[in-house]
Amino acid sequence: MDPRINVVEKRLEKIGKVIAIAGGKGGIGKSTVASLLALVLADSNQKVGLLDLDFTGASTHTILGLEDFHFPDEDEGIIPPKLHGISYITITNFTQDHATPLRGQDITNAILELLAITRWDELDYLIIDMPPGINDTTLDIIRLIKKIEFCIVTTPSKITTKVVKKSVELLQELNVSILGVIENMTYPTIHYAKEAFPKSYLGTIPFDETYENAIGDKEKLLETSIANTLRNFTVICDKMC
Amino acid sequence: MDPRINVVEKRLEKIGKVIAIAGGKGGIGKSTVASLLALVLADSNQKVGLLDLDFTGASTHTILGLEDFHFPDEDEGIIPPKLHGISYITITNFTQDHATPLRGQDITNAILELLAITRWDELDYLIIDMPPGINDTTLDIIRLIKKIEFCIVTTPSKITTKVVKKSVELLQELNVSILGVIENMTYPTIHYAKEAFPKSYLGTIPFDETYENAIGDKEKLLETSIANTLRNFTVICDKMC
Amino acid sequence: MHEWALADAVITTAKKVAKEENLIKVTEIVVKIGELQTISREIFETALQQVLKDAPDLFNEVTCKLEIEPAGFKCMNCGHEWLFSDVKKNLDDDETESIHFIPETAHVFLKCPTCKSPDFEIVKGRGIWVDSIEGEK
Amino acid sequence: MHEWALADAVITTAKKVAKEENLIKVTEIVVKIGELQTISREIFETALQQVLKDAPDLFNEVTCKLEIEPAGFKCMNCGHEWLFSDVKKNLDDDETESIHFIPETAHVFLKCPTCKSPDFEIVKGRGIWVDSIEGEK
Ligand SMILES: Nc1ncnc2c1ncn2[C@@H]1O[C@H](COP(=O)(O)OP(=O)(O)O)[C@@H](O)[C@H]1O
Ligand SMILES: Nc1ncnc2c1ncn2[C@@H]1O[C@H](COP(=O)(O)OP(=O)(O)O)[C@@H](O)[C@H]1O
Ligand SMILES: [Mg+2]
Ligand SMILES: [Mg+2]
Ligand SMILES: [Mg+2]
Ligand SMILES: [Mg+2]
Ligand code: NI
Ligand code: NI
Ligand SMILES: [Zn+2]
Ligand SMILES: [Zn+2]
Repeated sequence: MDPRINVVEKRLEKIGKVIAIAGGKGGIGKSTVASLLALVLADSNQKVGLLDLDFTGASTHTILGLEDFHFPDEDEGIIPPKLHGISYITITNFTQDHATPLRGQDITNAILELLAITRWDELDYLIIDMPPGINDTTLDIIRLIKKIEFCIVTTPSKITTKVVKKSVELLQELNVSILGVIENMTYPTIHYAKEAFPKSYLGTIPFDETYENAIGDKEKLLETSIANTLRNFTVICDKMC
Repeated sequence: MDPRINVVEKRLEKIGKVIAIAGGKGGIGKSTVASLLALVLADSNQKVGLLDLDFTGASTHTILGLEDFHFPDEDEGIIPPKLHGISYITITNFTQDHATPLRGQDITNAILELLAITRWDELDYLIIDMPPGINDTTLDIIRLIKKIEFCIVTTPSKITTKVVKKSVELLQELNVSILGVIENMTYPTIHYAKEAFPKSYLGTIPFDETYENAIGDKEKLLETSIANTLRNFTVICDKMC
Repeated sequence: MHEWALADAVITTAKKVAKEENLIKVTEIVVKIGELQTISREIFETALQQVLKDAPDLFNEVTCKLEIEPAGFKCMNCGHEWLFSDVKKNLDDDETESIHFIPETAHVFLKCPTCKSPDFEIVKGRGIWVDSIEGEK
Repeated sequence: MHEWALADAVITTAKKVAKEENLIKVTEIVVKIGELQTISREIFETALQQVLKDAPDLFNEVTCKLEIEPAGFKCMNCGHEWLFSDVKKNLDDDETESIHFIPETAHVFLKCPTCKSPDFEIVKGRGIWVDSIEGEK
């Protein structure tokens, strides 16, 4: 018997909302939304955790500007290190940001291990940055975290819309709670999400040319129009504002 | 014993070059480059195959405008249906483009099955569209197709550059042949690839605003600057021109 | 008929084993046919005979034993176990044909009868499997 | 010491089993400690005793048996099999510590000794595993 499965719910019991930032497609801004949402929440004095589950494509440490990788402190488990006020777990603290080639079964095991040993303690929000695809990570999160809610990201592209629509349909079939769909990197002229996801459409995040230069810098990130738009998505962050 | 493994090399023996379009990161243009490279090669009278191995994020059928999903013909295996002159295998022909939630082990099995039963026959190039990440698909392709060569796509973004760099380092450690690195969706001002990948940098593909409207339309796709740039990458397509 | 390609894989495997183990004669090949892939015993028998026509002499006296293995699933989400035979009547012809080509498409067309999850394991009876190869040295 | 969290998982699992099987007393828990995670028997024993202090009465007379399971790997690329004990001397302290927290980071720090691939299976001895739970009804 794998003892870890039985302790996952207990480790998350003091957390208000557990939100997976997903979409099924890569490069749509999941890590951007996850990181900036966590920053914006912390900046609004919410207790927020960030769990980066994109092990091979880990990006939140780059966005948030984590440069020194070190092991978390231990006390009846591991205590998430704080970064910009966020309780933050990324596999890069264990791999020193080396390439991490894992098969599905390894990913399942690593997720279970992290969920079993991490002591998040009390949080208003735990934000989970998801990898692209509908894969072991997606299936495990649905199976292991019964209170999970999905926030879906999409972009104004025919390719993205088709892929994201399929993921959303699957989540709906599985009765997984969907907080809403955000259309990211919109230009003034092209939009698809409002029509493709009429029931769950939340709004748009503009393409922000200043973002590239803000990456790694907390203050600049909080000034991007991405962060400012996220502050207004009260459907996701219902305790905010 | 799994009999399929022993027949993979035999099924690919009449193929000149087998090229995986990869990068480790999502949304960088892998499917775009794979589809347009296949189109450009077919348009230059090369015998070309396209194998879409991004099962949950399949996109090449959208780009190439495949609308009717039907089973391939059978003759001592399956015969890849032709689309715009390309011998084309996509899982959407089997799933009717439904959501395809597969764990790593299922992906391995589906890849093995496709490689064991598909009769590509004689080809100059087989282009493989890879999913994001360093995962079961990547590891299986390296393990099963000894003559595989990787063409790496990246974008002018700090996040992408870090992730892609890690994949490239892993491939190099594994002595997998890398044809080169293409920087896609470049703007006139930002570039990282030339510096990040000094030895294997091939060139840039500009961000093309006409692409979104060309998706699904062969003639328009062939007129994009993406297609025109790919025509000039003779390192990849050494028999072309 | 795409079964030929799988039969070819079986004989190619037997050739490899014969070489590795220095067999001068292959006498018996036992093949499991997973129920999920709905490959008929007759069709696969025919395919094997076709492939064997072009096989080297060491296969002249081989007997191929085919055994159908029932397919079974276990849900990763709720732990429920069930058999393919209980649910296959719910599949239409196209869905069965998809699974015939690529058994993993079962995750697209089948769900756990208890919790409706597509996240199940194919515990047994997936597809073609070589159980044993016997011969003389 | 993060072992407490894993010990807590073991006792939580025993509680669950006791409830499901209507045990009034848990008498024995056998835990396998996978060598790969380099958890010391003494530390895990201490962690279990700490967790048991707050456990309900049905654990009053429980004995916890800890068995170290050697870790072994099999290469997916070339088929080579090897033991962790043969290669662990090549790891530095930080690498061992990473694997201590998340055994899958072995794929970052270890390679197949034959073909240098990181694509290997952890066949046995990964981490903490509950082998059996015994009690009285
Ligand atoms: N609103 C935005 N404005 C400008 N660039 C963005 C925006 N959102 C994402 N990006 C860029 O798009 C790329 C993909 O974003 P990322 O958050 O890594 O997506 P994912 O996690 O879905 O792969 C990155 O290069 C990032 O810098
Ligand atoms: N050169 C380009 N010009 C304009 N848009 C592009 C270009 N390359 C890719 N895109 C767009 O970027 C997104 C990601 O491309 P895609 O080929 O699906 O990437 P991947 O296969 O790596 O996920 C799509 O919306 C696509 O339309
Ligand atoms: Mg990401
Ligand atoms: Mg793609
Ligand atoms: Mg049908
Ligand atoms: Mg070190
Ligand atoms: Ni058939
Ligand atoms: Ni420890
Ligand atoms: Zn179920
Ligand atoms: Zn090896």
